[in-house]
Amino acid sequence: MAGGHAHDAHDDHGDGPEVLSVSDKNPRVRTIQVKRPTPAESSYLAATAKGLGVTLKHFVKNTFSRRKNTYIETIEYPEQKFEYPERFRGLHRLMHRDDGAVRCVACMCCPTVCPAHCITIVPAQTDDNGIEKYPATFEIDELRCVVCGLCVEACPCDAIRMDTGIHAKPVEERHEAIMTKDLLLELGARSTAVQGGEGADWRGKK
Amino acid sequence: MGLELVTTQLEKAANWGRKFSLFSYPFVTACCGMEFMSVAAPKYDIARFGAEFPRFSPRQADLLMIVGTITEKQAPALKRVYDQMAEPKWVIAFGVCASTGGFYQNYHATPGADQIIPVDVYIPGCPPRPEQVLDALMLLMSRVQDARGHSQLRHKREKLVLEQQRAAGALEE
Amino acid sequence: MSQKVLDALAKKFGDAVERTETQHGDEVAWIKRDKLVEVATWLRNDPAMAFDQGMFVTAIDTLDLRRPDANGAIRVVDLEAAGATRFEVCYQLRSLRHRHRVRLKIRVTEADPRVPSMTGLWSSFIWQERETFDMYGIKFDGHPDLRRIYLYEEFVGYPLRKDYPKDKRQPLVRRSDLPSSES
Amino acid sequence: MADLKTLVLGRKDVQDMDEEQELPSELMTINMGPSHPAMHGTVRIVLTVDGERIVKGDIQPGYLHRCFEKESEHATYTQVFPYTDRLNYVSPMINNVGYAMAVEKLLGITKDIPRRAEYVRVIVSEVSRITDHLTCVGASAMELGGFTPFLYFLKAREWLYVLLEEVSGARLTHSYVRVGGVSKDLPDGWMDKLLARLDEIEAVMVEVETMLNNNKIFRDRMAGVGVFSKEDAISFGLTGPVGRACGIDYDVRKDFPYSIYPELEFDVPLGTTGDCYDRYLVRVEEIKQSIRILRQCARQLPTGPGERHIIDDPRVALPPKRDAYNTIESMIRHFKHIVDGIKVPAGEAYTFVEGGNGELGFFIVADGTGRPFKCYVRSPSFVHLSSVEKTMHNHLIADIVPIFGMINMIGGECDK
Amino acid sequence: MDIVYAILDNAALKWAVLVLIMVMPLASLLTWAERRQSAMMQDRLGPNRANLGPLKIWGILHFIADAVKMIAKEDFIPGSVHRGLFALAPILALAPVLVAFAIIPFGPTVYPHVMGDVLNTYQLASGPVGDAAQQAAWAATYDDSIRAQVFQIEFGLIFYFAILTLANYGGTIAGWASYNKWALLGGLRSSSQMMSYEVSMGLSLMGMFLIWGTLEPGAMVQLQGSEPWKWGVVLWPFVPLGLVAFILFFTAAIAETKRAPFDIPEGEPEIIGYFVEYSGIRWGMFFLAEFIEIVFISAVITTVFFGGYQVPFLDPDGFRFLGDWVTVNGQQVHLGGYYLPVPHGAVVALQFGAFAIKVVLLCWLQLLIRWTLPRFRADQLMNLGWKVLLPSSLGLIMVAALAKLVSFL
Amino acid sequence: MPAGLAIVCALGFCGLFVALAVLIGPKVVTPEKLKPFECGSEPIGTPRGRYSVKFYQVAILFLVFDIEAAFMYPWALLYRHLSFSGGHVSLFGFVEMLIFVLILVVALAYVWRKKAIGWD
Repeated sequence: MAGGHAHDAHDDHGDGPEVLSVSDKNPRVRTIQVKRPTPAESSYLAATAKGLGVTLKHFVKNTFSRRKNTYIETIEYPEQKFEYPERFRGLHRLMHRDDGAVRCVACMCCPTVCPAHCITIVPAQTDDNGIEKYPATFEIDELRCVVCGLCVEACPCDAIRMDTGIHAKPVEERHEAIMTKDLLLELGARSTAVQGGEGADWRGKK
Repeated sequence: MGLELVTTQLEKAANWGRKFSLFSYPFVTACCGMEFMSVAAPKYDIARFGAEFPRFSPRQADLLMIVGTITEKQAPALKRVYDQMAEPKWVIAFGVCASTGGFYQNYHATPGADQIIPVDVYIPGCPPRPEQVLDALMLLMSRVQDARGHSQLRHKREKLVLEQQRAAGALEE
Repeated sequence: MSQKVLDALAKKFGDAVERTETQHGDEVAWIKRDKLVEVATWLRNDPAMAFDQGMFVTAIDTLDLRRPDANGAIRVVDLEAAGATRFEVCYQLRSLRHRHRVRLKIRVTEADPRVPSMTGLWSSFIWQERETFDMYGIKFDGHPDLRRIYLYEEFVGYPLRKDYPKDKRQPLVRRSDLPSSES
Repeated sequence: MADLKTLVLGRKDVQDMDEEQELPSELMTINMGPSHPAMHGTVRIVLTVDGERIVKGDIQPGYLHRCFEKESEHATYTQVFPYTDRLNYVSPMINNVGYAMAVEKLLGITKDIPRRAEYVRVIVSEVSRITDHLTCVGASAMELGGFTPFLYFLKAREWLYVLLEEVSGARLTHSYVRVGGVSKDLPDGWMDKLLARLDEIEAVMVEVETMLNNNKIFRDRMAGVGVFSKEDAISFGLTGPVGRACGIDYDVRKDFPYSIYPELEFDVPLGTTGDCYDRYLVRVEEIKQSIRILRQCARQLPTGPGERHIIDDPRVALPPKRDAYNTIESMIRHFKHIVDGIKVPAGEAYTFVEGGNGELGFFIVADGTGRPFKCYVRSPSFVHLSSVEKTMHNHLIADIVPIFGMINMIGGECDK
Repeated sequence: MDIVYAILDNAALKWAVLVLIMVMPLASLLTWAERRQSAMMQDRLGPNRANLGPLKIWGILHFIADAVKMIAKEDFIPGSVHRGLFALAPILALAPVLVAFAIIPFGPTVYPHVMGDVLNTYQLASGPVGDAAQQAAWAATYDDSIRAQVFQIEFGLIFYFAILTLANYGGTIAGWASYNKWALLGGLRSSSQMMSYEVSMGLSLMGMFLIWGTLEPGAMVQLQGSEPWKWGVVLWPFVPLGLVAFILFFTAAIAETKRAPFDIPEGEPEIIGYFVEYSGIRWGMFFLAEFIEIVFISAVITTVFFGGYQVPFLDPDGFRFLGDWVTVNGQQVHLGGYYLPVPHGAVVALQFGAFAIKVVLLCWLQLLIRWTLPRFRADQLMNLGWKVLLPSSLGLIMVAALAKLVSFL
Repeated sequence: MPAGLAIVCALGFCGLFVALAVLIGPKVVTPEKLKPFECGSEPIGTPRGRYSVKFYQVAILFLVFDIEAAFMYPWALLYRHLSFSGGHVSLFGFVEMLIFVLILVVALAYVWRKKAIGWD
C-alpha cells in the first residue's frame, strides 16, 4: 500500500519543477520554484468552462446517481450517527468497583491536574479497609471542561474515564451542565482494571 | 376569545417560520470557528435545518452564535452587535469559552459571554463536536417553537428598562 | 554552534558585553543598555554577522524567580541582595545567510524600564516591542508608535509582570441585570 | 493649434486642468472589525480610505488575547499542552510538538526520544500542516466568493479530522503530544487509512486547482496583490509559506532540521513575486509535499514490539498505568508527577519548528519547579500581521480579503 | 363568456396572473433551488427538514419559513437614516422588476374557441374575408384571442432597459439612505456597476435588433419561428453573431443582477453590502428582487436567443418538418412538409411548458455559475465592463451591420 | 394605460409586504440599536462626507455612452430601410454609423487613456 504510489517519481518528469538549490543539511531536500501559470493560460471563458465542468460533474452525479455512488458525505445527524472512535474523549464517567461502589478514592489527582478546574471532589472517610476515602461529592462542570483528557491520564485507579462515546448535551442553563456523582456513576461500568490483574492497562490496547 | 385564538395561531405560525429559518450572525473569534466551519461543511451540513445563511449584519440575523472566547476587549463589540440585532433574537454560546470561559480564567478572558448578554443555549465542548452544535440547534428550535426564548422574556424586561430610562429622560437627548 | 558570534562580540565590544553564555545551544549575550544600538547595528550590518531577521522581543520578569543556590536547593532569588535588576529584555536575532542566531539581553530596573528601540533596524520589532510594552511595561525609546497592542487602552497595569494577579479582571461591560457574580 | 486648445479647454494643457480643478475629496474613516467576516473576528482595522483606496490602516489585534503566557506560568508543564493546542488551532499538533521539544531541550533529553515517537510526531504534524493549508486556501477562496472550493477542502479536512480524532481522541484540540513522546501510540491500521485518504485528497486538490489556479477572476484577485519585496520580508521577519512566497529560502525543516526531518525527502517551494497568488501556490505545493512526506513516513515508520511511543524516563513520563495501579513506587511517582509536574532544571531555551504559518518558536524559562517560569511563544501570525499594515497601503478595500486570507492570520496564535 | 375572455385579455389582470402565479412562486422557489442546487454541487444535502407534520416535500417549505420569518421579524429603521429614502429603496428595487415582466411573451396567443381543434393558421392569417357571415364566423372564432403578453409595445426591450435601470437605483439609494459607511460603499459600488454594464447590455443586443429590425419581444419570437437553427443564439450571418451576443449579454445581465461573480455591491466578506441596515421583509425585498431578476433575465434571454415559447418544429397547428413559408396577408405561414396535426390546446400547453423549461434551465445555469466562480474586484469589474464588453459590443454592431449589408447587396 | 396599471399594482404589492411586517413584527427600540452597525465598533465620523470624485466620473461616462447608445436604437431598427433608393439596405446607413461608432471608440480610447475608467 505504502510503496504503491508513484509520487516520488515527481522529479522524473521532463517538466518537473525548477530546482533552485539543494540543502546542505540534507541533500534530499531541494528548493524548487513554484510553477506559476502564464497569464495567457488563464482566460475568462476557458477557465470558467473548466471550473463549471467540475461543479457540473458534482451536480449531475449527486443529483442523478444513487446515494451511495455520489460524492455526498452528509450524515443526517439526529437519525444517522457517526460512530465515534474508540479514543474519543466524550462525557466523563465514574467506574464502579465489583460491589457497585464508586472506584474513586478521592485522591484529588484529577482536580489537581485539570487545567480548567472543572472537577469538584469533596472527600469523605469510609470504613472500607485499604481505601480510606471516597468522594462524597464528585461533580464535573461540563461547561468548563476543555476535554483535554488529562484527568483520565492522572487517575491512578481507573476511576474516571472519558470513553463513553457520547458527547455532552447542550443546555439551557449553566447549572444543568454539571454532572453529579450519580449521573457519572450511571454512565459508568465495572472497571476491568482489577488491581493487580491483567486488564489494568486498558489504554495499552491499540 | 376568537381574537386571542387567532393571535395564538399566528404566533405559532410565525414561530414555525422562525424555527426553520434561523439566519445566524457568526460572532466567530477563536478555535471554535474551525468547528463552526465543519458544521457548515458537507459532512454535517447545517443547511439541512435551514440555518446555513451567515448574515454579517445584525439587522438580518436571528441567531447570534458566539463562537469562541470573548475577551474583555471584545465584549463591547459583542454587546453592541447583540443590541443592534432586530427582534426576535436568540443567542447560542458555542463552546466552553463562550459559555463559562473554560480554562481561560484570567485577566483578559470573560468568564462566559452570559456576563455580557443573555444566552439561550450553551454548548459544552472545547470545541464542541458538530453533533453537539446540531443538538443545540435542535434544542433552540424547540425553544423557538414553544416561544420559550429569552427574547420573549426580554421584551418585558427591556420595556421596563426603557420606561425607566424614559422616566429619567435618558432618551430625550 | 554560533560561539564565534559571542567571541566576535566580546572582541569588538569588550566593555559593552557584560556576560556571555551558551545554554542548550542558544547563545546569549548581556549587553549594556546604552551600547545596545551600537552593538545591534554592527550585528546587522557586519557581513560576517549579517543578522538580518529579528525573531522576537520579550522580557523576563525575574521577580520571584527561583534558582538553585549553591546547595542545590531551589529558592526565590532575592533581587536586592543579588544586586540584580528586575527585568531582562531579550532580543532574539537570526541570520538567514549564516544560519546562526544570538540572543541579546538587556537588564533594566523596575524604576527605569527603558530600552532603546530596535525598530529602525528590524521592522518586525515594531509590534514585538509594543507587545513587550503592553505586557511588561518596558518603554522603548524611539519607538514610532508605542501603544498597547493586545489590551485595551483603559487597562491599568502590566499583566505579565509577576505581581499582577492572574485573574484580576478590569471589565469594560457587564450585564446590568445580573446579580454580581463576577468569576 | 495651441490657441484652439486653449479656447476649447480653457487651459494650455489637459494635465493642468486635471490638477487644478480636482476637488479635494474627504477621507473616510471606517472600522473594519472586530466582527467583520474578513477579519476572522479578532482584528480591528481602522481604515482611512480615499474612495475605496486605503490611505492608512491601523491594525489593532488583541481581541483574542487569552493570556497564554500567564496561564502557562500557572500550569504544570503537562498542563500547558491544552493551551498550546489553542494557539494555532488550525494545526494544533505542530504547536504540541514545538512546545514538547522546547521542554525536552531544557531537560536535555532531545536525543533520547524513541524513534517511533519522533515518526508519529512528524506524521501528525504533517497531517496538521495539510489541514492548516486546506483551511487557509479554502477560507480564502470562500472569502473571494468561491464557496464551492471551500467546501471541497472542508470535506477533505473532515477526513483528516476523523483520522486525527482516532489518534488523539479529539477533532481539533488534541493535546496529544507529551514531553518525551506522544500520549498514545497510533491505532492499528491507521496508516493505511491515512494513505487511502491522501489519495482522495489529491483528487480533491486536482478539482480545486482546476477551479482556481487558472481562473482569471481568481488570479486577478490574487496576482499582484499584497506584494512584498524580499528585503521587506526579511526585515519584517516573515517565515513559512508567506516568507517563501517572497523568495526567502528558509524552512526550519531544511535549515535547522529537527526530529526525523533529516531522513526525509521533500521539496521546499519558493515563490517569485511575493504576491498573494504566490502564497497560494506555495501553500498548495506544500500540501503536496506534506503528502509526499507522509508516504515516506508510512514506509519508514518503525514498528515492532520494542518500539515505544514515549520515553521511559521516570523524570518525564507517567509510569505505565498497570504499574501505577499495582506498585507503590510507581504510585508515588505517579502522584509526584501529577501534583508537582515534571521537574525541569533551571535554564532557558528557544526552540522553533516549522509551523503551519512559519517559524513557531517557544522560549521557555525554567526555574527548576514543575511550572514554567516564562513560556513565550514566537507566533508567526503575529509577526506576519505586523507586516500587513505596510502591505495593504494603497490597495483597495477588497484587497484586504486576499491579503488577510493568505497571511492566514490565526487569532489564537496572533493574540496568544 | 366573452366577458371572461375580455377580462382575461386585460393587461393588469394578465400581469397579476403572471406575477402572482408564475413569477413570485418561481422566484421564491428559486431561493429553495439555489440552496438545494448549491448543496448538490458541494456534496451536501441542503435544506430538507422543514416540515408541516409529516409533510416535508424536499425542503421546499424552507422558503415559506423564510418568508414567514421575514414578515414576522421586527421592522426596524435605524436612527440616523433618511427615513423616506430608506423606505423607498426596497420598493424601488422590487417594483420595477415586477413591472418589467409585462413585455415578456411567455406563451403563444391563445384562441379559446378552438382549444380542442387544430388551428387553421392559413385561415387565421388571411383574416376575415368572404361574406358577412363568414367574417362573423371568423370573428367569433378568432377575435377573443388572449395574448400571453401583458402589453405589446413597439419599443419593448427599451422599456425593459429603462425600467431595470430604475431597479438599480434601489441599491444606490439604500446605500446612501442607510447612514452607514459600509452601506454607502456598497451603494456606490452598486451604482457604478449598474452604469458600467447598462451600456454594454443594451449595445450587445443591438446587433440582434439590427438583423431582425424590431425591438418587440413578441415579434422576435415570431421571427425566430419553430426551427431551432433560426433561433437567436445560432444566428450566424458569416460570423457567430448570436453566440457572441449571447455571451456578452449574459455576462452583462448577470452583472446587473448583482450576483456572484459580480456581487461586489454585496461583497459580504469585504463590505457588508448596501443593505446592511435593512432587516426583515425590507431586506427580503432586496433578496426577492435579486431572484426575480434572475428569472427575468432568463426570460429575456429565452425570448431573444432561444426562440421564446417556441418548441422545436412545433407550429401553431402541429409538428412540421421541412415545410415552406408562405406570406399571407403580411404574415408568415408555414405550410407543407411532414406534418403531424396537434390540437390547439395541446400546442398552447406545450409552448407554455417550453417557455417555462427554457427559463428554468437558464436560471439553473446562472446558479451554476454563481456557485462556481469567485468574485470580481470592483476595478476589475469596471475594466471588464468598459474595456472588454463595451468595445466588443460596438464591434459586434458594426459586424452585424456589415453582414446585413453584404447579404442585401 | 396598462403599464401604469402594472406599476400601481407592483407598488401596492410591495406596500402590502411592508404593511404586513409593520403590523406583525415585534418592536423594541433601544438607543444602541438605533446607531449604525459598523462591525461592532463605535462609528468614527459621518458617512455624509464628500467622497472620491471618481464615482461621479463613472456616472458621467455612463450618461454619455448610454445616450449614444440610445441614438443607435432607431438606426438599428431602420437599418434595412436606410437608403436613398428605398426598400433595401445600402452603404449609406453603414458608413453613417461607422463614423458614429468611430467617434464613440475615439471617446472611449480617450477616457481609457486618461484612466477615467476604473474604480478609484
